[in-house]
Amino acid sequence: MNVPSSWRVPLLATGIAAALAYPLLVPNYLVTVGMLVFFTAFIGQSWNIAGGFAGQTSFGHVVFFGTGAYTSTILQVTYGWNPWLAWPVAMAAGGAVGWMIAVLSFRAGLKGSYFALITLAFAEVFRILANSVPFTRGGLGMLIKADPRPENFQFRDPIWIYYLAFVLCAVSILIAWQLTRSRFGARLVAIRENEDAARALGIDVFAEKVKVLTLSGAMCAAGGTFYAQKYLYIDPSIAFGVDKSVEMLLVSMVGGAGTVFGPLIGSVALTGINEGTRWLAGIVPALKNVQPLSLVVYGLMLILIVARLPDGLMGLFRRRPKAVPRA
Amino acid sequence: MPDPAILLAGVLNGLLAGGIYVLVAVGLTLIYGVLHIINFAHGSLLMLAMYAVFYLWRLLGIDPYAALPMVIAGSFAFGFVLYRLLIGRYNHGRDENILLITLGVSIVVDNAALLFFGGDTQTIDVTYAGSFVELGAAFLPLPKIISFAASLLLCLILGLYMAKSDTGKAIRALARERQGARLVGIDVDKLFAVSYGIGIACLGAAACLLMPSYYVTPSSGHAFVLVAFTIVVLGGMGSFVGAAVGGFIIGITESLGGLILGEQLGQIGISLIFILILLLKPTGLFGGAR
Amino acid sequence: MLEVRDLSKSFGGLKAVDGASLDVRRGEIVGLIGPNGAGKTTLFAAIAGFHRPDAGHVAFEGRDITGLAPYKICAAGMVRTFQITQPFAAISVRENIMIGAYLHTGDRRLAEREAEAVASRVGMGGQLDQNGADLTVAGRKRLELARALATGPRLLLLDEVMAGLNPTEIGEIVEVIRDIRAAGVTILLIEHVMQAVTSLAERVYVLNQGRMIAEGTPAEIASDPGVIEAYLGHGAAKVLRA
Amino acid sequence: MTSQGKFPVSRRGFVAGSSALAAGTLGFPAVLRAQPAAVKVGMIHPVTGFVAYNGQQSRLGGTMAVEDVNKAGGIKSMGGAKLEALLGDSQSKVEVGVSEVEKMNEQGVAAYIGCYQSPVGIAASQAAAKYNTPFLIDVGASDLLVSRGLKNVFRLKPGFGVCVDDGIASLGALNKAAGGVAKTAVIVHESGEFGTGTAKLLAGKLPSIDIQAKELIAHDNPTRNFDNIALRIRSLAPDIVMMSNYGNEYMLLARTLYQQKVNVAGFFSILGGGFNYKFVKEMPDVAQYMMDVNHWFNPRSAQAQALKKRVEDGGALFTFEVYLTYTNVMLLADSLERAGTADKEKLTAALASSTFKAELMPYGPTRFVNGQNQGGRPATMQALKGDIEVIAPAEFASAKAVFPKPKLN
Repeated sequence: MNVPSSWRVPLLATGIAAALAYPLLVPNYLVTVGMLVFFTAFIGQSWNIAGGFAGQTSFGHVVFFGTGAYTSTILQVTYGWNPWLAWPVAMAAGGAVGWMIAVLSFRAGLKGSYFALITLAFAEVFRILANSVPFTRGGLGMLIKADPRPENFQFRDPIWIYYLAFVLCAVSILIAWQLTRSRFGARLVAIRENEDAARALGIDVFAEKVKVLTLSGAMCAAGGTFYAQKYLYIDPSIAFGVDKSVEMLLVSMVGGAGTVFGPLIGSVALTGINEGTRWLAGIVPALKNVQPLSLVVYGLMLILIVARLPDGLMGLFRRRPKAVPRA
Repeated sequence: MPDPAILLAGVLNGLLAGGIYVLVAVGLTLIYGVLHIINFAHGSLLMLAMYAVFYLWRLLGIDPYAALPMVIAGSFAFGFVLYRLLIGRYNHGRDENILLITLGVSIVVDNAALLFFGGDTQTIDVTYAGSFVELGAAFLPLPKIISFAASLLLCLILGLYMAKSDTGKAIRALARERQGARLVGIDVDKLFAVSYGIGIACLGAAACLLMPSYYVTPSSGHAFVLVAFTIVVLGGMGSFVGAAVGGFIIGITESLGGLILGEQLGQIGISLIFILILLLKPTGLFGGAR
Repeated sequence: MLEVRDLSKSFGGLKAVDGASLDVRRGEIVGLIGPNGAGKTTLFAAIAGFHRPDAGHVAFEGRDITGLAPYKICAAGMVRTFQITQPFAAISVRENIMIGAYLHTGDRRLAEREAEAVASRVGMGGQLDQNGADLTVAGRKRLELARALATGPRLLLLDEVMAGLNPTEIGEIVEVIRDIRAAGVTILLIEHVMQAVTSLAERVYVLNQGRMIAEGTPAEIASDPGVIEAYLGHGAAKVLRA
Repeated sequence: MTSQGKFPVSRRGFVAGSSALAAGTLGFPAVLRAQPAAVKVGMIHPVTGFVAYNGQQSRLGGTMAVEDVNKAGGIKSMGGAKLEALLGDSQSKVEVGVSEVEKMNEQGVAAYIGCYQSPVGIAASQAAAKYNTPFLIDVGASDLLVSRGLKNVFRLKPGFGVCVDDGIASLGALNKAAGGVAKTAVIVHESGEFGTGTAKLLAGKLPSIDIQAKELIAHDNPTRNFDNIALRIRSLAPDIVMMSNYGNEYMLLARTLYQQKVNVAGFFSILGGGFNYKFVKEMPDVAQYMMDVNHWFNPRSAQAQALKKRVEDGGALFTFEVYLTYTNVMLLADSLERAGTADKEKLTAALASSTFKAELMPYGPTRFVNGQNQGGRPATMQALKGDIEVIAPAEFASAKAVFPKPKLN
């Protein structure tokens, strides 16, 4: 960031303080919106680590999300596990799926849109399987019994789930920040920028890519469990639908792919635009019955951001090199 | 395992379904081959063309097949202008920005359609919709036979155009060697717009051929997108012949997969083919070197 | 130090390298020259692990490295640069070089210090904060060199580091290469232009149409009729002698 | 501001202080009129996205009902308090549906009505439960909705369990009257929660009326092409085809079966999503003799016929979403009337003890058990000559069924 370094600590401290104080100051609805912002930023960051930092753009990240959601839910509902205990298992499952997809596709040498499309196909296979196999209860979906006790990963007051989302988001930002200053992260950037050069400089490109997708998969799966616990119901199209994949990619890209705060800023902006336009549609009498208009505006805002800020919203804060012309 | 007569009929059904897939996929593969972008607005623009066909029929009484030239021309113009005014102008030379713009276009188009056309299902009821040709165990509906033949013909015309015409040759040169094309003085940006326009024109054709046997709602275009991607990958991204052959292979796979595995699980066949092709031969059946 | 024996590599029926052999001894600067399309870069790529050779062997410091992955070869102490420079465009020169330095250390500060030291060795000390994308051709060539150097190689494979540079820039980079050798790094360099090599290399190999056609001191090579023909066309040697 | 359970006082103070501020900045104007405060009703429907049409139909019915209640003088026991509809769009997304619940809670809704899709309804009503706010499920087939022990959830319409039972009963009666011509069936259903659940129940209960389910065929949403399913059905040669799916697939399947000359004694759908006036008018040949067990209005009710006319005069279709949501608003108004207050606890109690007469519907008296109305029942309809006739239950029937249907030539 181009922010002077002496400002960084106070700026960050103010941001954290504001985020912590926010739910105490606003009504529950806005607490929920804040929770959604952090949650979306979190799963966005999981995408960003693979898609933004390492340049492995995926269109099917929801495959990890759904794996996480189903793993913890099945463990909890079918086998009576405590959801907190099921959470790490869900992450491991997401990581394992990430590892599997990475090994298969990177061994085959898939890059760019080829990789993007294969992730999309994996997500689709998982969705159809979740619809067809008995242990997910197919299309009937899985309901988690409401039992709002903290030890049960359910909270009566939305403030706690807000703070949990905040912590998840903060951890994901720390991970991303660590990437900007570690060997692993530097290698990922090298791979994104130029795989051949990276290889020549002693980087085991395959291994690093497998690592990052495993990490990203585990993170995203953590988001899946969080989602299932918050909403207490999942079905194949919620858990493996293409919507979530797009959302993750969107917040990262709009915010600024490959930047530490990109997903958070993108999530604030997009959630803000979505809630704002819906709220407008709710109060302006002339718009009352034209809800689709709010989504039209949402789409237009998206195009506008891209048109004005080619580097994403983070482009407002820093200078990035001019794009290398597409060869 | 169903008996052979049924399987044969399934193959025929698959072929007919494939005809439409081919058109959708040819548009996608052209846009990918030339612009190297994945057009996220594909489904939405198909839907828009389907509404055009519907309203031409509803308001002016124009038969969907008679509307072919009109809708193709209109779709081309729409795609051309969309590229010129939006996609080409604001991508700042980055593929990921094109992706976001086409995503934005898709959201806008879907919801504008909902706003203006309403959300209910619209169908065209043409007199020949119920006609069919009986072939063994298969009852082949006339509209699907027509769409199959017309789609083959249109692909052939497009293939000839790409092979023989100056514009077609320039586009193919552009697809192969972008810098080179720029150097020899080809107006690259205009050709991008033309390519995008042709890609969308294919959707216009698909819309005309689809409407007599399908329906339109503001979200109905998306049903054809994933399958079109599969075909494009199967045939080799950027390959016309690949898209044509791939369309039929996928049509038949889907059909037989549905018959043998059940409709729901049969859909897995498409995704599995997709994955296997990417893993084993990412250039597709007809793709050149990446 | 490096032994290449009867190495062959073909692409779809076209033999790019055909039974080529060469040796590099410790402390040498060896040139590999040849006309356009002779197969120099393919040979390089095969040595460095980017292409698996169809036949033949490559040994580095007595160890067979044929078909080993590039990153392993790099870790073993041999690193290549690219003829078409491949800077990491979106990150700074410092970060570019650090990627190389990270081969031997996971510590960021150490890698940073190492990168800065290497940068000043190749004369880029003042460009550390520039982005890879913003460099001139000469800057990119230096960056290629610096990054490779930062991995701490014992053998450096340089692919046309002088191509596209003006005479002053060539003079500068020749100095840099000499310094590198003086610091104990052995160098094998590809050049298309013979003159550039003659001032640097002790020995030169000539590759033509995938085959090694000559080997010797620059002076010997310059007068070799086969080499002249390869460069200037059939019968050229006779004409020149006349 | 009804804050929930145990919570540090300090925050409650914060919230109380800030909610006025929030109301100001967010533009939720506090209603300060001479007349009694309006009772806010949150209506959450998917008015964008894949099922936008259905959501919009629900919204239409709901807003019409609010108008009607207000025109008739509002809630009289509350001094003529008017109803005020807050309109929410779930965008077919669970998160957005829940977010709407929270938002409307800030705005002080007395009750919610929604959500069309069961998954959204499940999560949204769960969120409303935190505030003990009554949640009326107008449309939403899943029985999970009313099997969670939530005190605030009420569903007036029957779940698919009842629909299947009634469907089986009326099919059994028809078949018996026709001398048992139907012995086998094929069930085609969408692969989601609703279709799968319905099909499983059907398959289990068909043997009780001496019909065997030969096969269950699931299909995705959307399905591009039903040719193969038609082919499969023809090769299985069942006596009847049963279906459970959403509007577009229902219509496409029906049309394909017609085009492919699938010759059976009857098409019988349970909650057939596309069985509506538009379908039978635009495709009379396809629709002819098709039967459906579904939510339907009471054709003998003058009020229903008047509403039908009003809706159709407005250029819309009188689909079940319209009158189900309409009726739910009426149920709510009735309960408010009896409770005499919008207090959530009392309103919930009034709903739970409701004996509301659903004037528009062919229902018995309302009686909620665990939130599910026991008096709710579907009707069995048949498309006859471009119109829809109720053929069962007998006391609401408008025509006599044609079964088996005449063979195609």
